Amino acid sequence: MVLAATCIAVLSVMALALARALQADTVYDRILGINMFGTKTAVLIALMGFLSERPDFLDIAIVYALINFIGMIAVLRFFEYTATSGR
Amino acid sequence: MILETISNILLIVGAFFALTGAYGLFKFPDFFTRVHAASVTDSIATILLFLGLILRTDFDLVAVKLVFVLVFVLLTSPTASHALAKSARHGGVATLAESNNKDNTDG
Amino acid sequence: MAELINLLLLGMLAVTALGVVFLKDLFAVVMLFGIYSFLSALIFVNLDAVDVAFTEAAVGAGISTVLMLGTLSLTGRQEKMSGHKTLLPLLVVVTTGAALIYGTLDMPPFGNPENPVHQHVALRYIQDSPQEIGLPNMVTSVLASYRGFDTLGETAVVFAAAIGVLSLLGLPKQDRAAIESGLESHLVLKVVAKIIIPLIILFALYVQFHGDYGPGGGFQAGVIAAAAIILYALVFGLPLATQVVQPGLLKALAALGVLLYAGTGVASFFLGGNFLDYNVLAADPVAGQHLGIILIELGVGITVFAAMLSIFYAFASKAERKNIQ
Amino acid sequence: MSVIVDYYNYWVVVFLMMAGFYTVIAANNLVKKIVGLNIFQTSVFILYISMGKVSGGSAPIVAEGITTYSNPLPHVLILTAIVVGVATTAVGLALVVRIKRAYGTVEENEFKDKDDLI
Amino acid sequence: MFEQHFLILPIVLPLMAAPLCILLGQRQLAWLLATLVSALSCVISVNLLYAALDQGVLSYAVGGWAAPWGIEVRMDAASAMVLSLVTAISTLVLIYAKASIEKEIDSSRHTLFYTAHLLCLTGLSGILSTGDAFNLFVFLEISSLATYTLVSLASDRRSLTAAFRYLVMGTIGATFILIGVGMLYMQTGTLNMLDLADRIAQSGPSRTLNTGLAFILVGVSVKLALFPLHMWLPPAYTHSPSAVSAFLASTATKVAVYVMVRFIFTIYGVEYVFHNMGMDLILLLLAIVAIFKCSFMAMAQSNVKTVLAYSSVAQIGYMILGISLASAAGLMAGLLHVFNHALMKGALFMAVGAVLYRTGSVDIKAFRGLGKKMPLTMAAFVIGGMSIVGVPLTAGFVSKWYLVTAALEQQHWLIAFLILLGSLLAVIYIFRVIEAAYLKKPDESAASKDIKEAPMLMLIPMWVLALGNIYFGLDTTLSVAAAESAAQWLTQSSMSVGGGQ
Repeated sequence: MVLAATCIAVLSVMALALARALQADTVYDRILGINMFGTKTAVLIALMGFLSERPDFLDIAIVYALINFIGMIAVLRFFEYTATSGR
Repeated sequence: MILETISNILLIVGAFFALTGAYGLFKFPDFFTRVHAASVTDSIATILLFLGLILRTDFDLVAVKLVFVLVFVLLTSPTASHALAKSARHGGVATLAESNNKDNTDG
Repeated sequence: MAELINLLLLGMLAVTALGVVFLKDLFAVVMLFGIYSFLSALIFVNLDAVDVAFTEAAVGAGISTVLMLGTLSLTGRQEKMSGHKTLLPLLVVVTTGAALIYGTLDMPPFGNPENPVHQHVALRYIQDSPQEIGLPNMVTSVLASYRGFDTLGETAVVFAAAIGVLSLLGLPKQDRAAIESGLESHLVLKVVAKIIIPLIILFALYVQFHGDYGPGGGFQAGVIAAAAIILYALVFGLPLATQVVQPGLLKALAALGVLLYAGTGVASFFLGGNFLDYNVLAADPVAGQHLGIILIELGVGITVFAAMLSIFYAFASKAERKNIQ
Repeated sequence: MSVIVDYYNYWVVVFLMMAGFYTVIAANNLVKKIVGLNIFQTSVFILYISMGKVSGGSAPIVAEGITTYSNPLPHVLILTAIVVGVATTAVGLALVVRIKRAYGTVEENEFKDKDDLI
Repeated sequence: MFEQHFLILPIVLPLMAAPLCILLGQRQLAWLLATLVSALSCVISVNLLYAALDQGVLSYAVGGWAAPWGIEVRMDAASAMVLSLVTAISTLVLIYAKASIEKEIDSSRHTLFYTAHLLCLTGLSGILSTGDAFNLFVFLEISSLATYTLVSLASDRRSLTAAFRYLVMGTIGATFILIGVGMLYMQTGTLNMLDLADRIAQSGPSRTLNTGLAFILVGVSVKLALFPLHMWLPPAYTHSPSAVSAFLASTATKVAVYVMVRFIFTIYGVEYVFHNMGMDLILLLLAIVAIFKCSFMAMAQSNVKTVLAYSSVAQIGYMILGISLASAAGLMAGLLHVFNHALMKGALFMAVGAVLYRTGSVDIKAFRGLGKKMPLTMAAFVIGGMSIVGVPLTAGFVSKWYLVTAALEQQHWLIAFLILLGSLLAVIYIFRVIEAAYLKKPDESAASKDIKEAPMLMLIPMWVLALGNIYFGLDTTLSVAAAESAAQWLTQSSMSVGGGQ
C-alpha cells in the first residue's frame, strides 16, 4: 500500500519535472527538469521491482542512473559547442 | 514488522521530499535556487527511498544492488547538478540578486 | 496497480510526443526524445519486458541521444519556421492512424492469457527452454538459440551501421594531440568520472556474463562498456580517449565480433550439426548450448562495443574539429 | 466499457506512432525527421511489448514460486528491432552531418533552390 | 560434406567475408575476396535452383530447431531463381566495380565499398532464403543499411541527399512492414511463413489481418518503388556510383518484388488478397499509372541515369501488373520479367557507367558520337535498350509476350493494349540516347578526342549481361521453366491453403 502510494508520488514528481522540461524559460531549466526526471526513473524502477515482487531486476535501475548521468554530461558538453559556435 | 514500519515511514518521508523538490522547481525565483531545490531534495529523497527499500529485502544480493544504485546516484546526481550550475554560470545566467541589481541600475 | 502506472506512463508519453512535434528548439526536442525513451523503457518494465527495457534505456536514451546531440552541435539548434505544407502530411497520418485503429478492433484483448500469441509458439519457449537450453532467462534462450539467426542478423546490422558511419564521417586521426580537452574546467566532474568509469566497466562485464540468469547480455554489455569510454571522451576530451582505445583497433574488433559469432555457427557444421546448432559443441547438449551462447554473446558484445564506440568517435571528431575552427 | 479496457493501450500506442510519423513527414529539419523516425519506431516497439503481456504474469526469467510468465518472443523481436533502429539512426545522423557540410543547411525547404533534390 | 548446408551458405559466406574485408584492409585483396565469395555463392545458388526445380522445396532448420520454434531457411523455385540472379549479378558487378569505382569513389573507401556490397548481398540472400517473417525484416534492414552506405559513397554531394531520402522512406517502409508482421503475429501466434499461411486460412479474414496486409503491402511498395512511393528511386539511382546503380537496379527492387509475391501468394493466399480484399484492382491501377507516368518522366530527363531510373519504375509496373492478374500465367510473366529486367538494366547501367568512366558525364550530350568512339559499350547499350523496348529475339520480348498472353487469357484486351503502348513509350526514351550516340556529331573539343573504349574489366561483365539478354531471348528453356515452376508452386500452395483445405 505504502509502496503503491510512493510509486504514485514518484510518478507525479516525474510529471512535474516533465512539465518543467516542456515549458521552461532557459535551456538550463529544461536540463534541470530532465535530470530530475532521470533520477526519479531510477527510483521508480526500484519501486516497481518491489511492487511486482521481483526486485532482482535492479540492474536496470543502475543503467538508468548511468545513462542519465552520461546524457547530462553530453548535453552540457555539446551545448557548450553550440553556445560558442552557434552565435 | 518493525522493519516494515520503519520502511514505510522512510518511504513516505522520501516521497514527501521528492514532491517538495518538484514543487520548488516551479516556485523558486531564479535558476540557481531552483538547482538548489532540485538537487538537495533529490539526494535526500533518494537516500530515504532506497533505505526504505533495503529494509524490505532479506539483505541479500538485492540489498547489495540497492546500495550500489544508491552510491551511484549519490555520486552522479550532485555532480551533474554542480556541472549544470557551473555551465549556467559560464553561460551567463544571472542570479536573482544580480538581475535585481541590473534592474535597479537600469531604472 | 500495474494498469494505473501503465496509464500514467502512457499519458506522459503522449505529452512528450506532442512536445517533440511542436517544439522548435531542437535541443529540447532531442532531450524530450531521451525522456520518451526512458518512459517507454519504464513501460517495458511494467509490461515485464526487462531485457527490452534494459536495451531501450541504454540505446535509445543513451547512444541515440548522445549521437543526436553531437549532430546538433554541428547543425545548429533551431528548426527554422516554415510555411511548410502541413495539410498533406496530416491527411496521410490521419488515414494511417484510422487504418490502425480499424485494425485494433479485431485484436485480441490486451493482457488476456488466451490470446493466440501466448498459445502457440511461445508455449514451448516458456515450458521447455529452461530444460532444453538450461538457462533461467528465456529471453536469452530464445534470442541466442531458437532465434540465433535473427541475432546474427542484428550483429550484422550493427556492423553495417559502423561501416556506413565510417565511410561517411571517417575515424578521428590520432595525431591531433590534445588540442581539445573536454570539460576542462569541471574539476568535480573529472574526479567523479575517474571513480565511476571503472565501476561502469565492471558493471558491463557483469551484464555480459550474468545475462543468462538475469536481464542483460552481450548487446547491453557492449553498449554499457561503450558508454563508459564515451563518458571518458566527454569529460577528458576525444584525443585522450582515442589514446586509450584506438580507433583502428575498434574497427578490427567490430569485424572480429561478427566473425566470432558466425564462426561459432560454422563450427557446428564441422561437428555435424546445422548452422548455429550449439548442441553439438559439447558432449552434453545443455553444456553445448551454454558454451555456444557464451561464445555468441561475446561476439555480440565485442561488435556492439566496437561499433558503438567508433560511431561515437566519428561524430565527436567532427564536433571537436568544428569547435576548434 | 470492456472495449476501452481491452484496447486503450493499443489506441494510445497508435496515437504515439502517428505523432512520430507526422514528425517524420512534416518536419522541415532533417535532425527532427530522424527524431520523429525514432519515436515512430519506439512506439511500434511498445505495440509489440503490449501484445506479449499476460495479465498477472511476470518477467520471463525463471524464479521460484512463479507460474505465469509473459511471452518472451516479442521481447526477443524487439531487442533486435531496437538495434536495427539505432543502426539506422546512426547512419541517418551521419548523413545529416555530411549534408550540412556539403550544402550548409539541414532545412528541407532550403535545398530546392540549390539543387533539384531532396 | 557441405551439401546439406548449401541453403545457408549464400547468406553465411558473404556475411563472413564482409568483416574479413575490413581485417584485410587492402583494397585489391578485398576485391578479390568479395568477387570470389560472390562467385562461389552464385555457383551454390544455381546448384540450389536445379535442386529446387527437381525436388520442389528445400528446407533447413537453423540452429537445429524445428520450424515454428526456430528459424527455417526455405528455398523453392521462386526464391532459388531470384537468388541465382542476385548472386550472379553481384559477381558481375564486383568485377565491373574494380575499374568503375576508381573514378567515382575515393580510394580510401574502396574496402568499405566492398564490405558494404557484401553486407548488401548478405541481406538480399537472407531475404530470399528465409522462411520466417520477422527474420525477413532483419535481413531487409541489413541490405537497406548497406544500400544507404553504398549510395552515399559517390563523390557527388547530391548522393548524400539521395541517400537520406532513401533512408527516411526506406525506414518508414520497414517500420510499416514491422507493424504488419506484428499484427500477423498477434492474430496467429507464429512467425513462420508456412505456419502463418495455415493459421490465416484457418482463422479466416479479420480486421487486424486486413490492416496487417495493407501495412505490409505499403511497406514493401516503398522498397520496390511502386508508384507513387517511388520518389526515392530516381535520385538514388542517379547519384550513386555506377556499379551501385547497376547492382541496385537489377537486384534490390527485384528482391522487394519477391517479398511482395511471398506475402501475397504464400502467406495470405490469392483468395484472401485478391478476392476478399480486392487488392488486384488497386495494384493493377498503380502499375498502369506507373508504366505511363514514369515513361513520360523518363522522356523528359537529360541525365541518362535518371532516364534509366524512371524506366526502372515503369518496368516495375509491368512486374506488379503481372502479379495483379492473380493467375499462374500472370505471376509467371511477372517473375520472368523480374529476371529479364535485371539482365537489361544491369547491362544498361554498366554501359552508362563506362561512359561516365571515359567522358566524366552521363548527360545525354556526352553520348554524342560515342557510337564510333566506344563501339562495344554502345552496342551493349543498344542491346539492353532493345530488350527494354521488347524487340523480338531479346529477353524483354519474351516477358512482354508472356505478359500479353496472360492478360489475353483473362480477356483483358485493354491491358494487353496498354502493355504494348507502354513499350512504344520505351522506344522513345531509349531512342533519344541511341540517336545521340550514332547520329549526332561529337563535339570536337580536345578532351573528347581522347575518349576510347572502356577497359576490359568493365566490358566483360557488361557484355555477359548483354549476351544474356540475347541468349534468354532465344533459348527460354531455363528462365521460363524456372518462372513457370515457381509460379505454379506459389499459386498451387496458395490456392489450396486459401481454399482452406
